[in-house]
Amino acid sequence: MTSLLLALAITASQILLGLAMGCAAFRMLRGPRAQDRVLGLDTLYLTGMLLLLTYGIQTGRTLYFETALVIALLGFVGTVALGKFLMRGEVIE
Amino acid sequence: MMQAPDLPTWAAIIVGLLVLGGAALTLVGALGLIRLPGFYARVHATTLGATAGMAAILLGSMLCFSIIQTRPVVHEILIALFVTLTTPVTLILLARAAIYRDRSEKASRVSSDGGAEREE
Amino acid sequence: MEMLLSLAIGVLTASGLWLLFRPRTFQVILGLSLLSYAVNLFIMAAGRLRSDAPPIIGKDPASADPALYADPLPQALVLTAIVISFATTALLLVVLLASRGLTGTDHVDGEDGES
Amino acid sequence: MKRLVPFPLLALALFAMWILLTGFSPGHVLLGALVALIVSRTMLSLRPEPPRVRIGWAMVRLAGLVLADIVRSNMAVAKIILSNPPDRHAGFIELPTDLRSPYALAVLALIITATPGSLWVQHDANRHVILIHVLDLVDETEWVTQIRERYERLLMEIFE
Amino acid sequence: MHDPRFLLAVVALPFLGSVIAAFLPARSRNLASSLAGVIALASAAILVAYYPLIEQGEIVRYALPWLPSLGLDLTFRLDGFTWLFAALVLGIGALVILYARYYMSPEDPVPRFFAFLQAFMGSMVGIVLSGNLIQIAFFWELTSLFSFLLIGYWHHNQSARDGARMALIVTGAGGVCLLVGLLLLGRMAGSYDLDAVLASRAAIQADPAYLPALILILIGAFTKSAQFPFHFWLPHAMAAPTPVSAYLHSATMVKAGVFLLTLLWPVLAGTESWYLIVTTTGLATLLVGAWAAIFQQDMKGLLAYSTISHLGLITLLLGLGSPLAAVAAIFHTVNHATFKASLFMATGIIDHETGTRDLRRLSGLARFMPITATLAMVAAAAMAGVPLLNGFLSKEMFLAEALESHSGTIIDVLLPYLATLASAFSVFYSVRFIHQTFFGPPPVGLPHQPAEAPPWMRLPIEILVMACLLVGVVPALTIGPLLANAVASVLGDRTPTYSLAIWHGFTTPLLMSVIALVGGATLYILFRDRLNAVERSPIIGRLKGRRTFEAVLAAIVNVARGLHERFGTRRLQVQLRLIIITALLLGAVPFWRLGYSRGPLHDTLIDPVFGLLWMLGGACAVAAAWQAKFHRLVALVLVGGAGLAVCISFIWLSAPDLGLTQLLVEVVTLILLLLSLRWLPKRLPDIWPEGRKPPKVHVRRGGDIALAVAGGTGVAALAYAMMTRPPPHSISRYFVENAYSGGGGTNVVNVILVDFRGFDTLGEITVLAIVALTVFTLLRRFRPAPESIELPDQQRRQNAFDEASEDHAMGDTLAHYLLVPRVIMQWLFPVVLTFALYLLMRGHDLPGGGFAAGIATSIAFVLLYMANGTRLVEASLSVQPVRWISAGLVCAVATGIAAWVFGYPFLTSHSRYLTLPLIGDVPLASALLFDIGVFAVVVGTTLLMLIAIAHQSIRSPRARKPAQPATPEPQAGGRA
Amino acid sequence: MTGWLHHLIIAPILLPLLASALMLAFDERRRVLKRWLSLGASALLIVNAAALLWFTSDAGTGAVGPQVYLLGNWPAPFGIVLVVDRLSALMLLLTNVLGFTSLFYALARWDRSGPRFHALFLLLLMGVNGAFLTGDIFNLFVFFEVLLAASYGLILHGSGTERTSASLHYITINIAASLLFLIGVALIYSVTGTLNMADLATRIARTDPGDLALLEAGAAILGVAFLVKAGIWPLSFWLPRTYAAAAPPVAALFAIMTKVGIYVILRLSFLLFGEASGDAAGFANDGLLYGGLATMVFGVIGILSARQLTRVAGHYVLVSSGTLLAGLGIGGQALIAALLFYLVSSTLAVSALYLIIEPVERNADEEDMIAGVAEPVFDDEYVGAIEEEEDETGVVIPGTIAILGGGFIFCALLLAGLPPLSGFIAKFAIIDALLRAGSVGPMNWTLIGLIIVSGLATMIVMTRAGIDLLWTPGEDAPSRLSLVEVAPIGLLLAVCLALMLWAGPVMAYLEATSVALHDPAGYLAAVANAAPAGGTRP
Ligand code: NA
Ligand code: NA
Repeated sequence: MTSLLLALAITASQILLGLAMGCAAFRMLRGPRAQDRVLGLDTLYLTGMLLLLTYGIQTGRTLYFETALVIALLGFVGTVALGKFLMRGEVIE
Repeated sequence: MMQAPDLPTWAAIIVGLLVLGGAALTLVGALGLIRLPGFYARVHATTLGATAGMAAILLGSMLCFSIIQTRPVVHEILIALFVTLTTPVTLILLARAAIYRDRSEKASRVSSDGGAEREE
Repeated sequence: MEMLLSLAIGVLTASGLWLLFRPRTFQVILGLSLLSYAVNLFIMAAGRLRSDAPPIIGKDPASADPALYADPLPQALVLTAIVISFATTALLLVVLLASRGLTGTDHVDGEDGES
Repeated sequence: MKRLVPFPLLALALFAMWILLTGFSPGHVLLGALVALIVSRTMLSLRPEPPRVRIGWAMVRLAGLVLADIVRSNMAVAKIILSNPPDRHAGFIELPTDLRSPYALAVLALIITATPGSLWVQHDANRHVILIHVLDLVDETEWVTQIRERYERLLMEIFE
Repeated sequence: MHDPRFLLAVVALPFLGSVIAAFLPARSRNLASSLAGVIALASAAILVAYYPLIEQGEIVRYALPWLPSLGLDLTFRLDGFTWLFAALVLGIGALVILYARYYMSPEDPVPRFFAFLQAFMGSMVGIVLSGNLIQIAFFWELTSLFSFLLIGYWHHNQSARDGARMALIVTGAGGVCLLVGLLLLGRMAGSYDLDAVLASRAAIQADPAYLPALILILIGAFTKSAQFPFHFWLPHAMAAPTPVSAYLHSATMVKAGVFLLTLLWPVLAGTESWYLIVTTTGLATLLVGAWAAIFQQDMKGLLAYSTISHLGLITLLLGLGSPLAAVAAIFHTVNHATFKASLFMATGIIDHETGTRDLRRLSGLARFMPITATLAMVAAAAMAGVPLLNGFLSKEMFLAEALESHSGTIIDVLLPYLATLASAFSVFYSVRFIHQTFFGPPPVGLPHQPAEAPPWMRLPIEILVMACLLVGVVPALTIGPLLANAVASVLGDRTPTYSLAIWHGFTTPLLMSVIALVGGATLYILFRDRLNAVERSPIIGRLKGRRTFEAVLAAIVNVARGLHERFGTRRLQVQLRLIIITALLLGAVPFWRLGYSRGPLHDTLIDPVFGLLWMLGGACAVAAAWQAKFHRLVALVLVGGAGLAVCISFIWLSAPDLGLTQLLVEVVTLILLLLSLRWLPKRLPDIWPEGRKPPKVHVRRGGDIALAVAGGTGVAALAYAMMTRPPPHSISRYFVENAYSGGGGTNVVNVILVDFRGFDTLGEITVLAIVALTVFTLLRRFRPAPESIELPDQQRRQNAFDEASEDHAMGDTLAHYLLVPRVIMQWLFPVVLTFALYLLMRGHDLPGGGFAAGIATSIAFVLLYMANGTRLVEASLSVQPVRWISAGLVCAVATGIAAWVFGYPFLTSHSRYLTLPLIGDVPLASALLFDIGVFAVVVGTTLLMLIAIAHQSIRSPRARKPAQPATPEPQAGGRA
Repeated sequence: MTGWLHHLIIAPILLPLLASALMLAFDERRRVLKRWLSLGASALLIVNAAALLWFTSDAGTGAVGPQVYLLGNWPAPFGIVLVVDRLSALMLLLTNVLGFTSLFYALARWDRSGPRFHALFLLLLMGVNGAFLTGDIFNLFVFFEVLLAASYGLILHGSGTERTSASLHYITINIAASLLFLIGVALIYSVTGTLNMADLATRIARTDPGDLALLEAGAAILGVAFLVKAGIWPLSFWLPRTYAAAAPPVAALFAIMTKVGIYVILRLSFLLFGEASGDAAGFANDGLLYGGLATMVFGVIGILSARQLTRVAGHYVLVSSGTLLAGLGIGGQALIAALLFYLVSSTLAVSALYLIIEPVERNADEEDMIAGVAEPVFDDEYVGAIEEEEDETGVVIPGTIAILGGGFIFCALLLAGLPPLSGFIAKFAIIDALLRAGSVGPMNWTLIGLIIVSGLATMIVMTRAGIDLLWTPGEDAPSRLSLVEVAPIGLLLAVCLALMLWAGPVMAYLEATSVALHDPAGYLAAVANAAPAGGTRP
């Protein structure tokens, strides 16, 4: 019973996170300006990471932790590059 | 896919609430991405998921795995740390770029008799 | 799930193909990226869908039961494919840049015709 | 010791990270120490500005303050998003600062940005002014004094 | 001589001589010519030594195994006929060599000439002595080749080049037809061996493939023997030095065709198709050649057309199919060789001594060169068929045969008249040849003062003319036995009785001869003055053979170019569409034949999150496709969205390793693409105003959409069909079962990558290394497009702002921008490195591994580069990516090779646990070492590529300097 | 092959890999060292390939038949295996002869026109050797990628606009083909559950009829990937252009590249879809036949319309591929043997041609040499030498031109299938086999006709080109020609001459190869019975 409750809670939160990703994707698709889209992508990554964490809880496995960690530690590099490109016109000067 | 680890009831409730709460907060932040007008307002919205939302889910995860593995599992701290360290970097870089582009766009609007500017 | 994943592969393929047929080199590169996503998922599909059965076994012999795990072989193949497609994409990109520098256009044929 | 471990805090952090990642075992303590030592030395060649950090209560107080602020502003911003009040008006504020250490500035930036509702945009090193964007700007001076009072003082204590 | 092995020497000696001559110094003409002469005589001597055997009717055979499984042995075969022919080839060859020694200019680098001449001689003897059909074709093509070289010997002359080319193309093409014909013939006979073929007349003539084979063989023979309508190449071959003409157009080359027809006469002749084709062709050639010869102004041209005519005569005789005609053909072949060779040589002397061969300019030479004149007159008389000369005898035989009835067709009726007419023509041009050259007033305005040729140069002519005379006067004593041998070996038991007497009484043939002689002479007297004004032959002058030849070639090329345009393309898009269409069609064929069906398994329940994920993933992909043209950055971001969906899908589908790796690759790829974006042209708005695209564009885009949708649907259908089928009994079961026990790792995917299929990984890192090297190489010479050399717009504005505002120094905007991020990014560098090491270490047991670790490491470096800029980073850090690559590859290979020491194959892994005090069991797997190699290669390659691209930004200011305006492209080593 | 000799099987892959990895450790200043290293490795590769050929032929003592190398000591269907049999040994020898000659030639100057030439060159050899050796379809993909990656690098070697543009097409097309390759492999794996070729052969025979369509679709899509490499029409427009753009020694080595595609089709079609598989095989054969004929036609058209010799060579590559594919489509033991002879001969010929084109053109006056046979030369009937003042004294041909001319003529003869080099035997053997079939069908006749037409077209164009380039008097003194350039051409032609002289033994080897291809039992048994070293794994 508790297991089912927890399962429901996790599934519900996954759907919430999925919707959050949808919102981020909406911003990516909609723009209107490049920085909005980049912000959308950054949010998408972050939310995706949270989704992976809930998946880890759901399955009871720590296997997915490193993937989440990769997003946390390195996911921002892409956004940084995009931001720098917008600001300076090139990524590495 | 409906499954979940077997946890004691109290833990299950706490974990469930934490995760659900975190997800809800994140969704609110993401909604801000849709609802809030203007880029500078939207930037703030993201922080919800990156702070409290994430924290709640990480706490849930820590609790869950600590119980499953019957030992303290705290490596989620790393995620919190990294996200806290990195999110500002991206936001700072983006916000500054946005300001620059606002300015230059304004400047070119004035100079080029209002010709429609393309996005990039 | 099977239908969903098939559709996903199909959408990625179609988008990738459309870009592959475009005349600008950058479009072609993005098309190839999308296509390689599709192909990687396709290879995964060749091992059939398994959720929550990552092929990480335990150290005791009993855990080495193939029925418990998703097929690991397609995963290994996809890893190899990811690496190779990363490499070739990078190369194509640089050739694109060089071609653009030499011909002055980013048209795939090195001459600006109609798109 | 200084020559062997030029960045002791970093080495410690890396070691802690290793242990967090791998779990505690004698082998990993040894390996983690080794990794932390070697990797932390790579910073030598980058020649960063030498960090000066005073470890003490100030750090704990700062952490507590920040955590509380984050929780509070989370609620505030969530409310704004859900209700989207029409009278809300956002804006930039300029904040003169006495902080000079880049590390202190970085931590301030982290704090301001991590707190929903405020965003560090840039620091003008010539004028020593920080540009901040605020989501719900009611009173500019209040913001300025709050940040200076709550964070800047503690940061000065820790870093300078 | 009884040893058949020396037959090989007969063929081989000339080739040997050819090789030697090729290496002689350019000026050694005495040595080259004497060597060639000696060799020709030596070959001839061996031949003579076989005569006793031949006289007894024996066939000398010598076979060397060559390609036994295809029934092709190197077989040499000598019988009466081939003996006679080979003797002719070698004998006249020796005389031509002697003649050429004096004919060729002292400045001429003759060793090359003699090399070609001897090789040609060898090839010709090779044809004659071949005992195998394929071998005949082999030497046949060689004669085409060497005649090409001989005709083109004076290749600085346009006419020589063109003549040579035409000869080669016509005879070479014929040769290919001949090869197929002979192959068919061999198939009908069941063997390529000549004796076997000659013995299967009945089988061959009954075979349905007889006619195609016959036609193909005849094409070969007719092109070689310059039969109408292929005759046009021969006159152009007169651009060759005269000794070559004397040789090629008397005893060899053109005779190869009639030789082959004679050789195969026993099996091919006697059918209606043979009769019709060969007789008609021969007759036409006989008349056309004779007619054209009359109107030539060039002595060699006259002789060339005369050769055509005589070859037509021989062909006609062979076509008649009667044994007696065959005898006449063989006899005339020999006779023609002797008088034609001497006439060519005489012409050569005249040309040599006077500097011209123009009949209109020559006159009265008899008084300047009486001996040559006499010799030429005798030879020309033989050509005209004057009694007491050899030409008369064979022509009488021909006329006699012309009177016979062979087929009951109109040809039988017409033949006597046409034969007489042709003979009259022959007399006509012979008389003209002699009269205009040697008689009349002394010549005026010749390039040289005519004089008698040196005696050694005349000697070959004297010998040949002597032969004409002797055969003409005492045929039975001279040619008689030789001819008898030849006839017997060709005709076998069908050998007819014939008489070589000079006088057969007053017969119809004699009457025809007389009519021809008188008529020909009369015609000359009537028309001699008008002939000199003729530019080209009347009637047949309109049959512009060579012009047709060139026109046909030109038409072929033009058609080919048209077709090439039509059926080929240089455009990439078209090629890609074709590949996809082909794959779609071929992939659909099995389903079209066998039907498409999903498998028996039910769909598993859809996870709503997965559904949401792919709604947005799919939307990102489609939107990226839509945006890529005008909004590159947007498309890039959108592709990133789709990529994230893929990563999460991997996790959902139980592939944590893939999720991890794909994420890392996503980051690096994004940076790579961003790095390149700076060098792409600014996007210009669509060239067509919105909604005004020409319909063609709409159609093409519609087609592309249709094709893309079809491809997507096809792949989706395949994927669905796969996934709904129960999995087969896969080899991967073994991997799961043995990953830990045999491979020492619990992450099965990683054990597959570094152990079970470590070889794949070795190849994969090699690919990485190659690509990195290529990228690096390419970028060393990278030249950005002119408009990209400028700093990006943003930087220019920011610099301008820095310059303008008082409280800003140059670069402050950037410094302020990066102040905080730089601190954080810098200190994250060691953190990411640590994380990478962690990934590397745990890969064997848990998701991670060398590749992921390597990518993570390079991302760490990229972080530094972004934060600090290239100059600053490289001032402090020295990364040598190529060394990393090298070390990594060596490490991986060495790990694999280490297994050899223990007697195991490459890449055999070894894993065990080392128990250390305090620490406990430490896993030591050779696979880890291998993975470290992978790690090093990945770090090296990724860094090399990223840094190489990033460096362009520093390099371009150098290119920006005004000192270097648009420099021409530095194409070192290119074909410039 | 036992003991240490056994490792000879993997040496064609490891040797170039190690040599190039070591070379990377040295920078560009150590050119001499690199040259010796690569030349030495390349020479060793020939010796190695010859040894493998010896061991797999009847000539080898003891170990007759396919030899198997179990990588990682894992038993056959599970680990990756290398298999060397007659066919792969032959291809290896051919590859490495081309490798050696091209490399030698490159020493004249080409290896200096860009960095890392030797490493890339050896890695290309590694890729090709691996493709010929591997007995695993995914490993085949990996080696395809290795050879493709190296070929990308080599085409770009020397840089320049044309090379860059051509390689952009080449790379894109090959990436697309590689994606198809992966789809094909995935489909085959999804049905059979294996990647080992021999194991596939046995499993395909037991395939559930319901899965057959999927399997065949996989094979068909895989086939498209190979056909792109083999250069079938209409998937091969990139080929002549790419080869023409490449530096001569690179193009000379590329002569083997289409043959890799052909080899794989040959190998897999006989192994997986031999006589037993009925309809599907027939369908595929028809496809190969018609595709091959179309390719030949296109190649001939291309040869006739070429304006540069490199284009002639490129289209000749297509003709050669087309001949092989069409021949494969018709099939038959004798024909396959003949085709293999043709494969060897035409590959050597094309390679030699690519090497000789550059020095020949270097001596020509104009850049765009072949005026084309289109322009008529004669205006009218023969007028003889009367009206033109012609110089009837031969000119001394400079040694350079003489050597080039000789080499050029030999190349032309080889390509046109004329004696005295191996091209003639090849043509003879193919036509002989086509005619020897029980009933000679119209397709046999078409193929014969096209073989003849292609030979003629080659002869016509090469004659014109040779005359224009070598015989037409030029004003400039001929440029220098180094021994380094001449020797490899001579070596290639000598090999062709040797093929002619020893056609008997060569053909015997090829016939045995063909027999073994038609009855793959030996191959299957060798793979199935290959035992790991030391009984069980350590
Ligand atoms: Na982040
Ligand atoms: Na904030």
